[in-house]
Amino acid sequence: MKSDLYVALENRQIAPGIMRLSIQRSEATGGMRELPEREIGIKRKTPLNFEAEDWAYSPVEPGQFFMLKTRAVEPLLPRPLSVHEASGDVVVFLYQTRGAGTKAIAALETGDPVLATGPCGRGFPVDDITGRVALIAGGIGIAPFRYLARRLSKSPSISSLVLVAGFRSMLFGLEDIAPFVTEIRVATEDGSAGTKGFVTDIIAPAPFDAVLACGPIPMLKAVKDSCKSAGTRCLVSVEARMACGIGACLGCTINTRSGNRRVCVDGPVFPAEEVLFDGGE
Amino acid sequence: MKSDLYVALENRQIAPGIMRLSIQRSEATGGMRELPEREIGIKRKTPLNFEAEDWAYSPVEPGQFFMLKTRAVEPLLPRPLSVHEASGDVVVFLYQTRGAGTKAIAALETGDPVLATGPCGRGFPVDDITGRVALIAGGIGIAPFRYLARRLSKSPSISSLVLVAGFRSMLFGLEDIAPFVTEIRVATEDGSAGTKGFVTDIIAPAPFDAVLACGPIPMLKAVKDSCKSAGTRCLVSVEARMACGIGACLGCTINTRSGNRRVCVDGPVFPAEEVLFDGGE
Amino acid sequence: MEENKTTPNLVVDLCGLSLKNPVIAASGTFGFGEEIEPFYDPSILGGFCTKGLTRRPRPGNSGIRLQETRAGLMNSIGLQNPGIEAFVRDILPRIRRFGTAIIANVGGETMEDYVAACYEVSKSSVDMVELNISCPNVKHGGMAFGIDPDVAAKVVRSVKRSCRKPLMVKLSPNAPDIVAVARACEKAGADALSLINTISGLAIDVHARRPVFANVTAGLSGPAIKPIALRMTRDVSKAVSIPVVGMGGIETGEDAAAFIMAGAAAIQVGTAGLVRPDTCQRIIAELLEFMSREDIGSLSEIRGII
Amino acid sequence: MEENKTTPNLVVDLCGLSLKNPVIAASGTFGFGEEIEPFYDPSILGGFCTKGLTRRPRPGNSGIRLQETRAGLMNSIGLQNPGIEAFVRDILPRIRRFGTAIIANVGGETMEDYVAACYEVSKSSVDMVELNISCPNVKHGGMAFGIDPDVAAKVVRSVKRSCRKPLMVKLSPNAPDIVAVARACEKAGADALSLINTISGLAIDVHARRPVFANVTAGLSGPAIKPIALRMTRDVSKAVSIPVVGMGGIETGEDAAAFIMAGAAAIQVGTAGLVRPDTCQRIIAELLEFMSREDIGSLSEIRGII
Ligand SMILES: Cc1cc2nc3c(=O)[nH]c(=O)nc-3n(C[C@H](O)[C@H](O)[C@H](O)COP(=O)(O)OP(=O)(O)OC[C@H]3O[C@@H](n4cnc5c(N)ncnc54)[C@H](O)[C@@H]3O)c2cc1C
Ligand SMILES: Cc1cc2nc3c(=O)[nH]c(=O)nc-3n(C[C@H](O)[C@H](O)[C@H](O)COP(=O)(O)OP(=O)(O)OC[C@H]3O[C@@H](n4cnc5c(N)ncnc54)[C@H](O)[C@@H]3O)c2cc1C
Ligand SMILES: Cc1cc2nc3c(=O)[nH]c(=O)nc-3n(C[C@H](O)[C@H](O)[C@H](O)COP(=O)(O)O)c2cc1C
Ligand SMILES: Cc1cc2nc3c(=O)[nH]c(=O)nc-3n(C[C@H](O)[C@H](O)[C@H](O)COP(=O)(O)O)c2cc1C
Ligand code: FES
Ligand code: FES
Repeated sequence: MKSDLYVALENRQIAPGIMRLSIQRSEATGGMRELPEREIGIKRKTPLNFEAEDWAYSPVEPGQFFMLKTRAVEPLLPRPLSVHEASGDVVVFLYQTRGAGTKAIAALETGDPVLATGPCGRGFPVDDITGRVALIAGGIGIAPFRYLARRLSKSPSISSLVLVAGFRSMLFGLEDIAPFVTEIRVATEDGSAGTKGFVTDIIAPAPFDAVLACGPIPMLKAVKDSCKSAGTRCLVSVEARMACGIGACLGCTINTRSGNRRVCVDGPVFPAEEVLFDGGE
Repeated sequence: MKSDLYVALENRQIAPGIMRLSIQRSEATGGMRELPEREIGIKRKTPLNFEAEDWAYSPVEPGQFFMLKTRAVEPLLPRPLSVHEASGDVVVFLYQTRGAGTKAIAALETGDPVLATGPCGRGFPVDDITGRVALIAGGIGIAPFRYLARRLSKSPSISSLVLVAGFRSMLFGLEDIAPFVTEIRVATEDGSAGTKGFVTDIIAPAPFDAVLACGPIPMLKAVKDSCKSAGTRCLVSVEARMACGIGACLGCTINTRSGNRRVCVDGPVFPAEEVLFDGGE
Repeated sequence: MEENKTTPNLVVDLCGLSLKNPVIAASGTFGFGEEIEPFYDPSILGGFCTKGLTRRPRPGNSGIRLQETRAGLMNSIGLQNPGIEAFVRDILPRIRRFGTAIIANVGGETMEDYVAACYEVSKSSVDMVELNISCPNVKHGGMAFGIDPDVAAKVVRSVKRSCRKPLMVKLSPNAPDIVAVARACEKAGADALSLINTISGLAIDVHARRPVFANVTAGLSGPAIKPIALRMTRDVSKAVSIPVVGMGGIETGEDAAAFIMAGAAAIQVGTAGLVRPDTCQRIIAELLEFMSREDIGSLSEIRGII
Repeated sequence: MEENKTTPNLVVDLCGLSLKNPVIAASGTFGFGEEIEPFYDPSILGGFCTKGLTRRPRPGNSGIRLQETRAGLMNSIGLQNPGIEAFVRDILPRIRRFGTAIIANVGGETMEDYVAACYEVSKSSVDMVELNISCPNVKHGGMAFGIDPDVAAKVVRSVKRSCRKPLMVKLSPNAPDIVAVARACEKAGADALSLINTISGLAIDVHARRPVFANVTAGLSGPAIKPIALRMTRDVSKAVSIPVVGMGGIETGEDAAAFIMAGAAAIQVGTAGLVRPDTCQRIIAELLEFMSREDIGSLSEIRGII
């Protein structure tokens, strides 16, 4: 985990309100500490070839995240974004523009500097996941699943990998994951694509050895419950408001069976049965 | 005076720390009230032909200014910049990057929206200036003199127009004014160009019917004093910290013979003998 | 969605004075209202407060008067104004035509000043008097009256005796106990309260190694103080039964809604109006839009719910 | 220009404790110091304050704990901590190696809590105790002790009797009269004072129509409050003769210099360190650079000059 200056390579809208940002940590910026006032002279687009290698600077676990801060003075705090891809000296994020922080990130242009701290937290324990695996994504919760699916697809102990993705209406991010999974199932709330309904309508956990989920709390809760009934192992990636992202402020705690845990260092990925949604059970 | 959305046409460094910004008020933006989140779709560069006409929207007096605010949330307040040129639907500013506000302005790129309120204040009374005229500029105080010189050069009642410009070291802005004046005299503090010393070393007010000055307070004070001794009419453009720029907050007052005056509406141009530098005399 | 919603009702009754809407331009940031005319018709406002008026003309403070801070503005204007007499004689007749409530903000240095000034201005056609016992930028008087509940009560009681218009008392966030001052003012006869005035702060020019302001301290306003202002607005609203006008850092229609939810009858907009002249106009539009979107028919549905 | 300037001297004596420099990481924003190790060597710091410790472990507050505001951060952590015993047994041995002053920040709900907790932690190898009588996020206790000068004096006197390390008392900006509390703490035996803790504020979620925080109010910190913190630091420094440690919104070396000019012996950095992990490191470098540029040989040349 480091805090360093990166350069925005590409920041592109891929669906309404959904953007993909690639940032590069290079020799030219690795040593810099301050956000320069105007752009850094790096405009080359590194060809994004993710098949080849892992991130060059330290091992990255799928589900880990970076804290990103742009030159904008407001908002004050950096924002956590999950690693969508990481390869060579490039990290890619898939994000939804919601409030002030993600809007500032959405305004990044090629060559703009970005301060990034990471990789933060604990991700999915790739080496420890085996057999028939289902990935369940709700909305922008699909962000970490591209890198997760790529890493899992290389694991000899995985026998099948199903992506189950739910959206309000518009689909996104699926084509990036398709090469690495054996099956994709889709649900939309308005029925405009796939099955009309929620992800939980199109997957039963019983046939799987592990279910890995990322999405809004009500979805995680439903997935947890159905995995419990089915006796299927379930890991969830949880969101919380963060200030520091490194475990120093205790702003991001959630209630778990073993007491308060910091999402930013003890998570964001937790065994589902550990997490006490709604503060208790 | 209006508050409207403009588009940055060009924002270029013309000397170290000195920038020139042109903004355009066009049909496409004239009706908009809000700063959009991303750039407006106007990238055309209007050819800047200032010989032809005046500003299209209302008469602009040389020495008047606009309050400029970019999309940046910080700093909170807009910044006053004098009209360097105004013609057609374009206004041009010449400015020095000092603190947070001018840095935010310096970061504007072609197509970026700018909120501008103006033209504000009272400028130089062009129709009321006659005979042999000297323009005295200290540093970035040269900004309003391009438009002033162009306007004065058209006046039949002006017999000669001398520009006297002082700089710390680097010269700037002179070539834009040259076509409109009969003579240019330069002083630099380090002697790197023109006479080594201050503007007051290279001009004696006596031969002039009017002296128009813009620059730092100590210079204005010296010019005022020498004009007084010589009995030459003297007008000065004064700077003050501003919040509103429209006369509502009383933040920009200076002490004058007729009591407190607001620089933003009663000035920035005042008869020199009116202004009580140092609060009293 | 249902489309035949009626336009939300923004009308506010402020102790007998009916305002078109709850958006009032704050004292000291709106001149005497004339400066806004190039930008919008002032008649759209719920009302506006004049620059602080005193019995005699005041030149205000010398030296630097403004300093920007992160998300805030510090000011040390020092109640520069032409005095009540000139206001009533020269200015009021010109601004009466605006067709919006005119609230005369009154400052003072002594008890007698306050009483005389309020009496004088209340005889004119102003709609309301806002008693500023909270200006941190005047040496003798001003804020001193707003710090101690007993002193505040005394000045309010004295003023109230001869004031011919509804009296709104503007409270200081620098009071040790703003709620106690609020209660004392209510008991002493205040018709309404407004808060907060600026918070006392310090700015240092580290290069010059001296305070930025000649008075050393100055008053902090703007978005930076909004959470504090909102907390105090709620505390005071819960403690009194007269209307409370909230302010401090309001920039948007949703900010205005938050103050109303915290108990404010109406709100004032200061610093944000300096940033952009058309701010109050925008806030009114945003508040309407917020209410329509959230299906709120009138302000009383959300007032004081927090 | 002269080139053979010596490096400015940043060493600070804080009631007998010698700090390498005046930059201390503030309580609650620096964990127990271990979180910073990936970013820089904590030994560069003047010192750091631990997360607020209490006699018994506390889970802290439930619900939302953070809310950003303009240039500020509101928090309602509620003194989540493992308790003094676990701190001394499990954590302190690990962090002792950092080679910088460790200041144990201690909270409590009752007088007995404070006394026992301070005694307990002061027997360990910590360098100093910071008595937090100013936490606005705990229902019973905490801030209540920092509001009234007499109550503050009583807790300080009691704690002081058995506390074996220098005692720094952390003051609340929510006290009606922070100077009176400061004087009372000095008289009661405090070795140093630190200020300010967070300012009580309110945030409302207007869409949900409820307060953001379960406790309704929460503590505001960050650049937004800097002018207020600076004013209070000066007021308190002028009123007492024990060292004062200033904080509130410090982001840069020049901010640190401003607090020192306002009278602070040393400064603490909270929120800005959350924004970027390397903030304290940068502030030390900037302070050195500022002093070199302005030809200031040691902090005593500028301390309290405002
Ligand atoms: C570990 C982690 C990984 C994340 N990965 C991604 C990702 O890959 N892609 C992506 O689009 N988003 C991701 N998020 C969420 C992203 O950080 C939030 O969108 C962001 O914090 C909200 O910031 P904002 O500036 O857009 O909105 P704000 O203006 O801060 O807030 C907008 C709204 O979002 C709510 N909110 C604020 N912070 C959070 C939060 N942390 N979680 C949930 N709601 C919040 C607020 O209540 C508010 O109503 C992640 C969050 C976490 C904790
Ligand atoms: C009527 C008017 C016309 C102006 N025209 C021009 C112009 O054409 N070109 C140009 O480059 N500048 C012009 N200025 C000055 C310009 O507005 C200042 O550079 C600017 O206000 C400082 O803002 P900043 O954001 O760069 O610095 P800030 O961060 O605000 O401050 C940097 C430093 O400048 C000082 N300062 C702040 N405001 C002012 C001010 N209004 N005047 C003087 N010092 C100030 C502060 O004390 C601070 O030390 C004009 C000012 C006025 C009042
Ligand atoms: C430049 C300026 C001048 C002010 N003058 C006065 C005044 O004369 N009388 C008064 O009661 N309040 C005065 N105020 C305080 C405001 O009316 C308001 O209470 C305060 O600024 C908080 O609101 P805001 O954050 O929206 O600005 C002044 C504020 C500013 C910024
Ligand atoms: C998340 C957070 C947690 C805090 N926890 C504590 C605490 O446990 N004890 C304490 O004395 N102060 C605590 N504080 C207050 C800070 O130490 C500091 O007094 C305050 O934030 C002002 O400084 P700043 O503006 O630099 O953050 C906390 C502040 C924050 C932001
Ligand atoms: S965000 Fe600070 S501890 Fe997790
Ligand atoms: S800047 Fe507000 S009155 Fe001049």
